[in-house]
Amino acid sequence: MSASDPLLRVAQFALAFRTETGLATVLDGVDLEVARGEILGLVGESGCGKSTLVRAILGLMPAGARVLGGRIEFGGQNLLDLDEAVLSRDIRAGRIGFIPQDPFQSFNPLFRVGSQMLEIMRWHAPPEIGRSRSAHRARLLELMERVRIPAPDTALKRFPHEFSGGQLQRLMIAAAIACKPDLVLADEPTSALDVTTQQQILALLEELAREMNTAVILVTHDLGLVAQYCDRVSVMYAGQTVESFSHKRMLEGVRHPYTRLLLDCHPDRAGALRGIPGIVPGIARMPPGCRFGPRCPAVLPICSTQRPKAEMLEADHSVQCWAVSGSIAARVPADA
Amino acid sequence: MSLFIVRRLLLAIPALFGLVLLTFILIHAVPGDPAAVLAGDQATPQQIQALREHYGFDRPILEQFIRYVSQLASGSLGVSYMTQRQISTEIIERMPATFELTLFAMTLATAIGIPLGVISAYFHNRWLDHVLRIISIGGLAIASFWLAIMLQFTFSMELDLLPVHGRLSQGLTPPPFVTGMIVIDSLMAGRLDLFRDAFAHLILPGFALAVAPLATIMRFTRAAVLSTLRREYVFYERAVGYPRLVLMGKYVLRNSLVTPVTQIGLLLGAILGSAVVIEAIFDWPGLGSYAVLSIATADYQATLAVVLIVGCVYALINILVDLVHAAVDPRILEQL
Amino acid sequence: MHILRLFARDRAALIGLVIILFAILLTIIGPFIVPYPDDAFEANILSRLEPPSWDHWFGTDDFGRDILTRVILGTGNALGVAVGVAAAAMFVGVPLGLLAGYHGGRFGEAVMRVTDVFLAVPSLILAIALAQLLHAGIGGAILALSLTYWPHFCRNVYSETRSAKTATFVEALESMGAGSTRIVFMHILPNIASPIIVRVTVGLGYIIMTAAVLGFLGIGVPPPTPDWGAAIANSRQHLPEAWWLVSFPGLAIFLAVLGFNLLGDGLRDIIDPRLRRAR
Amino acid sequence: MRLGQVILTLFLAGTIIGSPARAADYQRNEILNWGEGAADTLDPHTTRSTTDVTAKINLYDTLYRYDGLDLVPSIATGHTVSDDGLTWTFNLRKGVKFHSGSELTAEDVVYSFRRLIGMKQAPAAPFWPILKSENISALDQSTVRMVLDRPYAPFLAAIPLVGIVDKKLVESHVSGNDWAATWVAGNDAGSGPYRAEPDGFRPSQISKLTWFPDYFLPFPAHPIKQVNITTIKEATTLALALLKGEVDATDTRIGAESIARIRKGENVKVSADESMRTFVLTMNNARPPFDNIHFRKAISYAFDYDGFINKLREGTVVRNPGPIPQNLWGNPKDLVPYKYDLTKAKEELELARKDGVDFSRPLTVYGFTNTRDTYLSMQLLQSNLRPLGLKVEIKDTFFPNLASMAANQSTAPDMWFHWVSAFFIDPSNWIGEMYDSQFHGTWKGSAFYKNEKVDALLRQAIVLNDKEKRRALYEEASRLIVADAPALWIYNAIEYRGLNKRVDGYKFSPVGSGADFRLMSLSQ
Repeated sequence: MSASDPLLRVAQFALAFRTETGLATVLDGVDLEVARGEILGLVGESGCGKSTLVRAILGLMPAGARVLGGRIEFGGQNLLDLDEAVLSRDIRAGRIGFIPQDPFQSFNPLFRVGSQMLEIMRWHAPPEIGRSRSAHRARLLELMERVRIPAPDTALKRFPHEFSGGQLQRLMIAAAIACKPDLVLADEPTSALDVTTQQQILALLEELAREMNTAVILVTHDLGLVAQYCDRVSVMYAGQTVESFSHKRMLEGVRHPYTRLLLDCHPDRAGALRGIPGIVPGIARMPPGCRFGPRCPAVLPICSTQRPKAEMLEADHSVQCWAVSGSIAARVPADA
Repeated sequence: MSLFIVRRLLLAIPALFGLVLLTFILIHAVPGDPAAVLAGDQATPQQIQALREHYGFDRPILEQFIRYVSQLASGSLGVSYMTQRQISTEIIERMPATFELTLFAMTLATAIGIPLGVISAYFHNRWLDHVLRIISIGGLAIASFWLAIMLQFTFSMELDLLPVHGRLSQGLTPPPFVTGMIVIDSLMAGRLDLFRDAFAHLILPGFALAVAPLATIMRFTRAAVLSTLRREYVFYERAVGYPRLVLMGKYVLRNSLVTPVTQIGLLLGAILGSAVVIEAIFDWPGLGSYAVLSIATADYQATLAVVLIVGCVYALINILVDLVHAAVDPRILEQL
Repeated sequence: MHILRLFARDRAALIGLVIILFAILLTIIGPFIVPYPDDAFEANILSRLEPPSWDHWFGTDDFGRDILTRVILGTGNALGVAVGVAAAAMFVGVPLGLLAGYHGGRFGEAVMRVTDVFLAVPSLILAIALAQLLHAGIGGAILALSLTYWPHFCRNVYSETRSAKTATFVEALESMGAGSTRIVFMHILPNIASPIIVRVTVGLGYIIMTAAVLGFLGIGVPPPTPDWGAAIANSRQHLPEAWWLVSFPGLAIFLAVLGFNLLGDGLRDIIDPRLRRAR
Repeated sequence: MRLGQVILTLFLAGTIIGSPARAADYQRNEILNWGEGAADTLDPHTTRSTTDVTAKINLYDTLYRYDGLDLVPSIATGHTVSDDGLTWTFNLRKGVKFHSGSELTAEDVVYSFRRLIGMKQAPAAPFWPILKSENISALDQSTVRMVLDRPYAPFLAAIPLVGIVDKKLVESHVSGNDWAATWVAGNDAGSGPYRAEPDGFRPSQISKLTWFPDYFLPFPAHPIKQVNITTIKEATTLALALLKGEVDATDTRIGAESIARIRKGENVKVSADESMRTFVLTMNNARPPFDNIHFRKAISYAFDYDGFINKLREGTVVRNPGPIPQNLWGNPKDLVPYKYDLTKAKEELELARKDGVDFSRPLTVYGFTNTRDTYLSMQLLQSNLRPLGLKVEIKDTFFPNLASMAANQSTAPDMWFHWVSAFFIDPSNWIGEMYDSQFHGTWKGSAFYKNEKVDALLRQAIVLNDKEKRRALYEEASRLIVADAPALWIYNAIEYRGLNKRVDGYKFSPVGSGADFRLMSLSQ
């Protein structure tokens, strides 16, 4: 694999759910790339399909979901070709780690945290860590030290309800990287935590990822957080990636009206953007043309009839917007 | 925890007292007593009256009740009018038979019902689930006494595969009394021949008794597993690649156990009632047939004793259910 | 309408409903359509124990009576007992549960302890004792079963009332000074009607089953009134030979209980959305 | 797991009991498996059921015993009775040993009779009204005297009811004035041909007996050395157990269907012996409309006796014409039973109507819960009375209730079906206790029949010791009673017992149903 090959490449991925009235498209032509060791922010309001995408990468689509097209390439392999058993055995935890949204709900309340984490390692620990339980334990203790869990030895024997949310999410980070995956999917890892804890957790995640050269997809609706920790950002709206750009373009270079609006306002905890009027359309009532059109401050007549195409503005910047493409198009003849 | 048990035991006493009072009143609500039977076919009215006075049947009901309760308080269940023996002796002789039968039936119901419930939930809305649901709803509608007769008819009378009645074949001496349950005692005595024989006797009545609880356990397990499967932590466990069998058989199962365990507790109470009929059909010398016998012979003290014992067992089962809940769920354990 | 549509899609519940409607129909028109209407009472000892034939589809019993006739006539009896018991149990259990749940406190505690006592009695043993004390007769069986069944209603209504009581509309009514009786019966009761309906439906199947057990033990409805449980009990004497005696009454019990269970399940799924997706 | 320990401890705490000593193992042809059902109690002084009697006659001895219908000396060698019929002196056999090893003496006999009367239970019934404890005495080691309050003809016939217990052994278990009832109920204090195995007895479940080789009467060449008595309640199951060889004998109430099944089986046989167990529909003569003789006769003619006996009971019982079993003396040989005759029934009903009897109300008939014969007969009666325009309601309850109800004139049923069994063989057991008006207030007297002439005849018969004179009196009373139709006498039972062909020496007795194991042996 050459260096230019991304670790994960999602191309024109489309997914539909079966509903009472037929198939409803939830992801529609999603494009995404993550390079090794890169931290990618995946941003958008609630209901934009970020979590669905993360689940799709893990192969955990809900019952009734159907892939309409596209590819999810990971390490040169199309994950969509793999069946559940293979995904579970070879991909999850071992190569793609996962940090869930709500650590309170995601630890099994009836089992000691240690045994739950050891269970992951038992099935997915890479050979260099070793096969034995004691090796796994040693690795866990080391990681718990790293994520700053006090008295890791006794902590392993405690039950989830005996920890605070921040501690649980640290444990989740430890669990996610325990098997040295190439990629970690963090699905809004801080939305259940209070603000001060959020920062600590994300800082910790970044620190460990950089150290271990692990790529991360950080799903969030908070562009502010992305600005701090991410190398690149992809913005999703209503099941489509509308803009992708690198960190350095964040402040001045974003072009899509939605991204701009995201930058202008701060999300509240529920994830609804106070600054943008209207809501994300439901999957059953997608507007034709540009999906953001009805809420867009810069809407053009064409937006309501035709879907905009992705345009590469720079090597590290692509966008889907008639307003942007239109301005390019207007510029082209002049340049020609 | 021992404090909890003691407290629960103490709380059971008023309820048991109420139970005795209730039964006592009901039994004495109508005139009629065993004196006419005890005195025999040839007795003169004077002799019947003398016997009535001897037993105190002519005393006011309140006086009889006080006498009965003080007798209970002194630790005696009284003497059976019909056999003249200590009722406690008779109950100790018969209780193991009922325990053997009901425990076997419940073990059967649990051992089959829980896995089937899990399977049904796992294959939710697929054909296997539908088949299992039809079986379970049908199992609930079959009258156990009818099933018992049909089983007896088919397997004992027509096919001659299994014994028709009783706990042990004619001519076999039961093993030394340890628990009173022949299947267990015979194993403890190392008598495999007796074990095989006793077990063969247990199959038909046990199965007839097990069908309804089996169906109930299956339904509740299925519902519980389905609701567990929707939990975040199950998604997490899948996302970190727990193998399917480990996930279902260890984690999901344990999280789904609270509901079936509660049901098992309730069913143990109910099954003692069904045992009345099954014991009658298979000549099983247990508490159920003792209850019927005592009612048919107006042996009131014996009837009261059975009701009291069953009430105690019921109370103990309830405590046991709470303890099992605590064993399953550490959060409950903390509250004990 | 939404509920009806949901219901119509639930094939199992529909089957249950059809079975029950069929049973009700048989209860009403049964006496007019049975092949041998006199067979409820008349012994024809010359034609006893005949196997199923064109004349007697289900065969005849040990009195020479047509089993099909008696199974059909037994339907009304089974439904009658079930409805009677359910009505009596509700008559006691629902108001008690409502009041205990609404007022709570010592009174509620006391009521719950009493139901504990009743629930701790093995219901079948209590029913046997009562039925024999009250002597035979449909009234005795109904009373015995009602006495063992009302606590289930009481329990259910109690917990439903407890949760309904916290609803805002109740607080609003209280602040408006509405009388507690009025609140309980005019406002809370309609709100908890759905779980009660489910409970009754499932309960009817359970009562039919228990009544059949009483009949089997010989303490249900007195002969010659057709009774499924009693018919099975009397068939045992003739068992290895006359299989038809035991089979058909047993199937009748099975169908009736199945009908109520299916319907109850369906209703529960529709009424209780928490469980709907669990189907 | 801890939970398992808790459960185990619970069981152990409740149920630790020493294991019984193993009896010597016997050969297959020395072990009899008796399927009649285990006794409720081993106490010979509380005997009620035939299963109790089986225990009593094998574990205990009596002064006299029944050999078929004949009374023969057993522990007693003979007796004398004073001319006034009050003083009875019994001479005892010497050298009879209890199972405990001590010798049976007059003291034991006296104690046994006193215990019987003191406990006031079923077998005391014939003695309780006529014999006081203080009037029983030992004249010496081997002579016992009893002085009755008034003459009582069936006295000797009732003597086999009383088992003789080991006084010393029983007294050692007495607490208070309980007569050691609890201990004797489950243990053996007898001198009979068989001993009860310690812990081998569970009331109405199982009982295990082993032979007593020192018994004073001989055993056959190949005696039965062990008897396992088991209880199988359902007739079908019992018949099946016999056919499979699990038991060697059934009880005698297995029903026509099972008898037919056994008759077809191999290696099994059926013994049929007419018993003295009559089946009766008693009417409450004190309550209208049953106080009218024509009404009672109408019912007597309306019941299909033949259909019941030959169809429903498949000929396994015989018609009994009057109050006394037709195979016992005192029943007139020429007594004509009522027949099923609807014309006559309608005539009698017409006569009753002319007498102004109102029979519009529904009549109630009672039977025993779960008892097949009463269940069949009640439905037949209901069906039979319908053509007469009489409506019958069927009810049932268990025996204790019905016995209490029937004892009281106001609560006694209109009609009820019941049996009258033999506890000792004397006509007074049937006719005397059922139709002598001094027995009103007992369930047997529930016809509440009162005929002064009958009363006089019966009271005369009870005090006479001359059997021929008594026979004449009972025959005359029988005719009078039948003419008054206070009840429907339906059948006298034939006791059918399924037996394995290997059982030899089975001999039926109306008292105790023939389970005299000492007389039997096994051919294989």
